Amino acid sequence: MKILYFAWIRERVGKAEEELSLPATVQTVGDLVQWLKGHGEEYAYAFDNPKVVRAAIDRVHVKPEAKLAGAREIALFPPMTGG
Amino acid sequence: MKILYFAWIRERVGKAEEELSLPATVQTVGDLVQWLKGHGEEYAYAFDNPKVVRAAIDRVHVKPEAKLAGAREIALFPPMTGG
Amino acid sequence: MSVRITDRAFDPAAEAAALSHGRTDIGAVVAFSGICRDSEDGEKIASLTLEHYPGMAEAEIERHVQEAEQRWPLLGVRVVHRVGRIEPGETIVFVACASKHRRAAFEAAEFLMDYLKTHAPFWKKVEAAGQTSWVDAKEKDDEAAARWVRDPKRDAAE
Amino acid sequence: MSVRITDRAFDPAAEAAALSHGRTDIGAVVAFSGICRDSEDGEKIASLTLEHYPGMAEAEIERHVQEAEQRWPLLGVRVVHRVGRIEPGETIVFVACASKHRRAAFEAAEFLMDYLKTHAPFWKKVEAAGQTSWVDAKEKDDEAAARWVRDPKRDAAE
Repeated sequence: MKILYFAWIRERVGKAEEELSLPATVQTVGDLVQWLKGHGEEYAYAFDNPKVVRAAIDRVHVKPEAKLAGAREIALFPPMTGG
Repeated sequence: MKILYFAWIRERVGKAEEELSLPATVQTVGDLVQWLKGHGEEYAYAFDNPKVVRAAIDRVHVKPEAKLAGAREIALFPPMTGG
Repeated sequence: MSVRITDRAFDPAAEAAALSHGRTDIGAVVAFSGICRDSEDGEKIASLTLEHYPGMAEAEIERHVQEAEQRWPLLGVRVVHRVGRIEPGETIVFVACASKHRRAAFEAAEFLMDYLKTHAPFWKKVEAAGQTSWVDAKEKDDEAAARWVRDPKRDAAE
Repeated sequence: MSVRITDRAFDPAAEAAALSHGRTDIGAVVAFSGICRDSEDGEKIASLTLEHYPGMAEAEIERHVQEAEQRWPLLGVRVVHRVGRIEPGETIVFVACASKHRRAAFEAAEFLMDYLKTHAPFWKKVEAAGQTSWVDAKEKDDEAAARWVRDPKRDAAE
């Protein structure tokens, strides 16, 4: 699965994107964030507060309950501050 | 008293401004409009419907009840359509 | 504040640029342009002619700009209003408000436009199908202006 | 509709002019410019750097422009958003909406700005006093965007 990171989540993880093989137990965006949190020190730092993490599946905003099945690209990022 | 007319009130009266000596009974803007209405055929036409006549005394919007005493310049015009 | 009444065509883009040029304290500019359309209710418009009350028109706009400056934290206001003959595609009125944040700039610009429409002494005559006629005041413009009234007693005279 | 993301400085006045140039059906244009200020909460700002999610940023803006076009009778919409390094005085975002009448143009422009702030995938980093830090999302921006929600079920996923 292709995972993208943006802004300070990207900086904390230390990379802009990566390919990850997710275990079958990771079914939703919320599951993914929890799983990444236990993936190493930099991930623990990046996903310290899952409540502020926003997500998009295939470039469409989704809630933590959203299923990952069929996704090509998952993006995780902090609240947006454009405009 | 200097009286100014604008837009279709000016066109109906047939002049943009005039000096008029008002009788003592004409105390308010409403009195003035009623008095002008009886001032001749063109005035009767211009002030046919006093409800749509707007007024300014010395370049400040006023209501029909406004007193004329002390005024230098009275303007009568239809509802504004600028902008 | 800059308030200008002119009988010449003007460039709203240049007016907007002038408002924030060289400034680094402004975070938001809202610029409104009111443009002469070529038709109204399906009827072709050849031109508009705007009449105004010289002296009062400027004073009335300035008074409303001052009220906007009291109600919102503005960093600049620019108003230009055409008079005389105006052809389709030309700008009739331009209002721009600058502020630190966007909400104040949006609200002040809309407030000024609503008040200009109903309180500034301008009158439009339209030339269509070879005939000229005065434009009727719109009730919805009065309603739009009424949204901004804060003190019914103070505004009762307007 | 024209939506553009660029890493170069651009001229908002020219963008506004392009929207109504040669058109005689447009009666109202509302143009918003969001400009990089030189200070925030009393602290001097040296620059902003904007990061975005390429592909999704354009798609998200276009989706909101389409929603605006469904909600208001618009005759043209133009959005430009900067990315990369931006200095004080430069325009970060430009939104212009054209319509026959002013109310639609004002509302659509404010709607688009409120949604851009909270839904378009852009992130601001600020360089001030020699340090860089990511800008926190503002609760009042969420509240501003929430004003426009019509169908809570449809918008629940956003």
